[in-house]
Amino acid sequence: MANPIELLQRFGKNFAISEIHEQKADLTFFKVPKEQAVRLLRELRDDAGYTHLAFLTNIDWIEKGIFTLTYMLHNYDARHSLGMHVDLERDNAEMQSIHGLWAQAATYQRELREMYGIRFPGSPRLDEDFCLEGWDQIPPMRKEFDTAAFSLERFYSREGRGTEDPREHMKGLLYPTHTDEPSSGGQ
Amino acid sequence: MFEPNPPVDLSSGKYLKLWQGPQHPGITGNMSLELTTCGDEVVDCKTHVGYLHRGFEKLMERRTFIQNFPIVCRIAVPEPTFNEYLYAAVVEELAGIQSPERAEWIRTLNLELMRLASYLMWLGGIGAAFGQSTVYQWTVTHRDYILDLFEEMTGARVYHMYIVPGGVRGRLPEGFEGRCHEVLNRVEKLLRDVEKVLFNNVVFKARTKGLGHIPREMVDPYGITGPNQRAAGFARDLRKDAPYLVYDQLEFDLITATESDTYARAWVRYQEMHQGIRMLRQCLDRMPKDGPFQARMPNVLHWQVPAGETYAKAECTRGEYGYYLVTDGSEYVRRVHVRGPSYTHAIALMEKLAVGTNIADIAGLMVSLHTYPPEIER
Amino acid sequence: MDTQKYALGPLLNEGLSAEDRDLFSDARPVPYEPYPVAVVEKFVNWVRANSLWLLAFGTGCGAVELNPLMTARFDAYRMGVQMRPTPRQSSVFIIGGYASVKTLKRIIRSYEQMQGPKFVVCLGICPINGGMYWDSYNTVNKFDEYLPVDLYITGCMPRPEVLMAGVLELKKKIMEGRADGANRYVENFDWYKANQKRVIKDWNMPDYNW
Amino acid sequence: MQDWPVRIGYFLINLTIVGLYGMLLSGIVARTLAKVQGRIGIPVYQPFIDLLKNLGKRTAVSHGAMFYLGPVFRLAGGIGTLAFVPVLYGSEMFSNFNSAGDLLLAMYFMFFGQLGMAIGAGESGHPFSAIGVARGLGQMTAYEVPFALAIIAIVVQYGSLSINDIVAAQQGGILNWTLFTNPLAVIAAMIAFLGMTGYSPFDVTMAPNEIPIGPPTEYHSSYLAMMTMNRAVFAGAKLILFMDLFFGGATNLVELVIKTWAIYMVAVVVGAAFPRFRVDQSIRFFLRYPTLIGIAAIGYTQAVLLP
Repeated sequence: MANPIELLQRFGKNFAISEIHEQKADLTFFKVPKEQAVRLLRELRDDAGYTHLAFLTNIDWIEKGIFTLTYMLHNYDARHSLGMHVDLERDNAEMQSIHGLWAQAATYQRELREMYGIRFPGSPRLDEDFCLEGWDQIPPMRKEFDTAAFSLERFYSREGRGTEDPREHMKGLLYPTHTDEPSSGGQ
Repeated sequence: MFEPNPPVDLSSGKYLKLWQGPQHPGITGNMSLELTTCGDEVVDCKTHVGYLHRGFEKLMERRTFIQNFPIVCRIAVPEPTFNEYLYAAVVEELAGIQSPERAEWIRTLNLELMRLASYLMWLGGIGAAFGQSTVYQWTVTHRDYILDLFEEMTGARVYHMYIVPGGVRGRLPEGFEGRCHEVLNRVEKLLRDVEKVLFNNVVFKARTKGLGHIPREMVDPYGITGPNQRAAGFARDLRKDAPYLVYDQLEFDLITATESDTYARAWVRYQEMHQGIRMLRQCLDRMPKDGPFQARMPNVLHWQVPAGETYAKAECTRGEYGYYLVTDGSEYVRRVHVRGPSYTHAIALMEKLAVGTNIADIAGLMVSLHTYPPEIER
Repeated sequence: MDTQKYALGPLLNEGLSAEDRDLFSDARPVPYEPYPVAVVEKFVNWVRANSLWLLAFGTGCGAVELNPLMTARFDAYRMGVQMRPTPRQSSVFIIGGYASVKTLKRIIRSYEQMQGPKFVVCLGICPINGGMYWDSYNTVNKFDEYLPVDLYITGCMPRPEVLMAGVLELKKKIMEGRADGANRYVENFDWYKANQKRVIKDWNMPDYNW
Repeated sequence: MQDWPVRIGYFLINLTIVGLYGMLLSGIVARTLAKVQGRIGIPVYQPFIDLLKNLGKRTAVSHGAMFYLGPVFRLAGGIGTLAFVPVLYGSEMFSNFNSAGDLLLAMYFMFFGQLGMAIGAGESGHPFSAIGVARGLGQMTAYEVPFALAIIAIVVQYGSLSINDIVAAQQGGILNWTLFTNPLAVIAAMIAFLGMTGYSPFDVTMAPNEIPIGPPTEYHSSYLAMMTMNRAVFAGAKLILFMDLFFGGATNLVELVIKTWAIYMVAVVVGAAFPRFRVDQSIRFFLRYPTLIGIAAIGYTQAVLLP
């Protein structure tokens, strides 16, 4: 079995593969453009032995204005996983469906449609409710949706509930005389 | 690949729409199956989930790394420790923390005990689904003895919050090994009884053999993992293929079967329980008795994990359980995705397998896939 | 009892489509009237307290501790507790922890299908004040805004021993005639309905589900 | 014979005794099953409390007249069965309305209750009820075959359709019981009995994990209580019928209790140890070996016992 880096370089002749990053011995991440993604997935599955789709998920980079889809593939023979990133525009995000390649992908796409509002045209039962029912807000997993504020507004808490910030609490407890200084983490 | 079930004309009067769940004792957890039946035969099945959706991934994004640790275990009730371990594993990997060897052994012990408890519950479930409630009573009671061990070890029966990033929360109590051996002997005796009552039973065989057959070529396109996959003849187990913790130092056999029906899946799980007991005994005997059980951690109240992303997975009772963590260098998680094996088993696979079975077999089929809804909807 | 309160007119069932509307009853629920003879009522309450049939609906993670409760280790059968698979026959509804909005809808339907006198027991800390999920967008925080609760059993996860203590406490309450949640529901019907409809946005079921 | 009011009075006493005994028996059985499962189980008087609780429960549901009549028919079936089964042999008081053809009447009533139940449960409109009814009737038709064959065999053997005559013929020693004179018929009938009691492996009608709990899904409060009462009376009547036909009847109440309890335990022990058949499997099961055994019993009676 070819080294995954070599494999990606071989595929790089036909695909614009970038940002190859070896996280650990059995996990490599890379990025492809949106248009080539499904074609590459098909080739990885059929030619390179990456037959198992572990999951499909999305990362919301709100400050960059993009969604990054992550397709996690696994090759059982090489015991190696590939994480494929695909960047989408955050507004009106749309992506080709891969339910023809893996059956469970249809469910992941339903979830992404509901949680982020990403469209996957052609995916079966895409617009049916998945987890939520009668949801009337923006898709809840998007970063701009504030779940705590929404919860307090709709399901308001019982009177008398106090919230304590652990950081402030511990600071008061351990260093009663300490004054804040701009330090980042560490001891 | 996705192949939709053939469409049915509900107005023809030939079909009956039937909801199994969420208020139905034959369903695993809180989910529902929307069955279309023709006589006793199921012609279409749709899984509905989301009754347990709490938005974990969203909640974790607004909590610090250490604040996440007590909530991750609540994602899956029957096996909370796998969540704890995997969360700890991804955070440790990105933060560059190495948990000490003794903690690794204790984690393995914890995970294997959990696996045994979960399998015992499952064994009762499959008995109950096929009308053998005696087995259900026996196994759930024996699961309780394991929960007692957990209580001793971690202080809690169900949600342990024991495996923290950096190690475990405490050492094993005094005399724990002896009591653990005792419980293992008891469970082993129970398993022998269950084999006689359930697996050798002619009625059980008649019900389960040939039910819910998963063809070999369906395994990868449907993302089937775990015992469901091993029952179809694939010798794949993350504990062997990508050993995590101390599994590379433990001796155990990979159990496979070829029939790939409900009976084969039950048998594979039953055999794995014996392997689990074998591993637990090795753990107890070979575990380092002293040494640190927690790595030196940064101040968790100001804990910033460097930017990065990783995916860790472990073999839970149902298959590949994974955590995908993305960090951006702040004190908060950027994105965490929980990959539960039931995701595909309960939806894509179940909708396929249910077609053509008898209504009476739906509950048993569902249990035989060992699905659990909270890890689907989180 | 104040009869004026219930003469508020029929239920509108606005969530249903026009053709479905006449399939469902539009009558308002009526409160449970105790037997006129006090001794009879007392005896009946004793009987009710000693025959608690739980609805087998695991609405949340608390349901996992119902398994040990009903098996040999704790064996709640000894106290007259049984699991019944259908709401028609059960008298106790155990809310097993957090209730997501989607489940809340099913809980309301199941609860209204139960025949009175009926009791609601909440397990865990989540139905009291949201618990771990106080900031979740999909779980309700105060369960008693939506259904009347007779007994809370707190903890996360409440142990089977606590559940057993809760059962005994519920028995005591029933015997003393204090477990009147179902009547509170009927008397404040409009308030409960308004609360339910405030969180359940796609209300597509009858207003009272006999 | 005596005049009718007295006989009816005696029958009511019988009904009460058998009903109470049946209720008690269900408590004992639940405790026995609990022991097998390693539990303590319900108190033996729990069925009475449950019955009273159900009677005191309120109802607000209407599914039409047949829904209400279902439990009535069912109870009528149970009482009817008991009416033609002599409880104690040789006792004026416990002989009920037995007459020349009472065996046929008793068998008819055993069917009748199920049919009434089927109509009532079908009326409730719950799909699980309908499925349960279909399964129940299918399974009943199947287990009636070996049962009817066994009955034919002993009717041929004793040359009478009167239960009293059949019991009379078995008196005078344990070896005169049908169990020993015609074992094939008893085996066929006892297998059918497993189906009748509705324990595993033949509890597909009520299978709680598949169709929660089948025909009575919609029944509640006093209707459910009526069905519980019927279960008690019917179980008692069936046990007494089996005892009369195959195990030599009883001449006093102690013997009755011991024998019926022992017969019931057969079903309970099998029920504790077996998972449940699917309905097609159970029909196939009943129509295979038990039916063959039943036919063999008739042949055996004709060829061996009669000449």
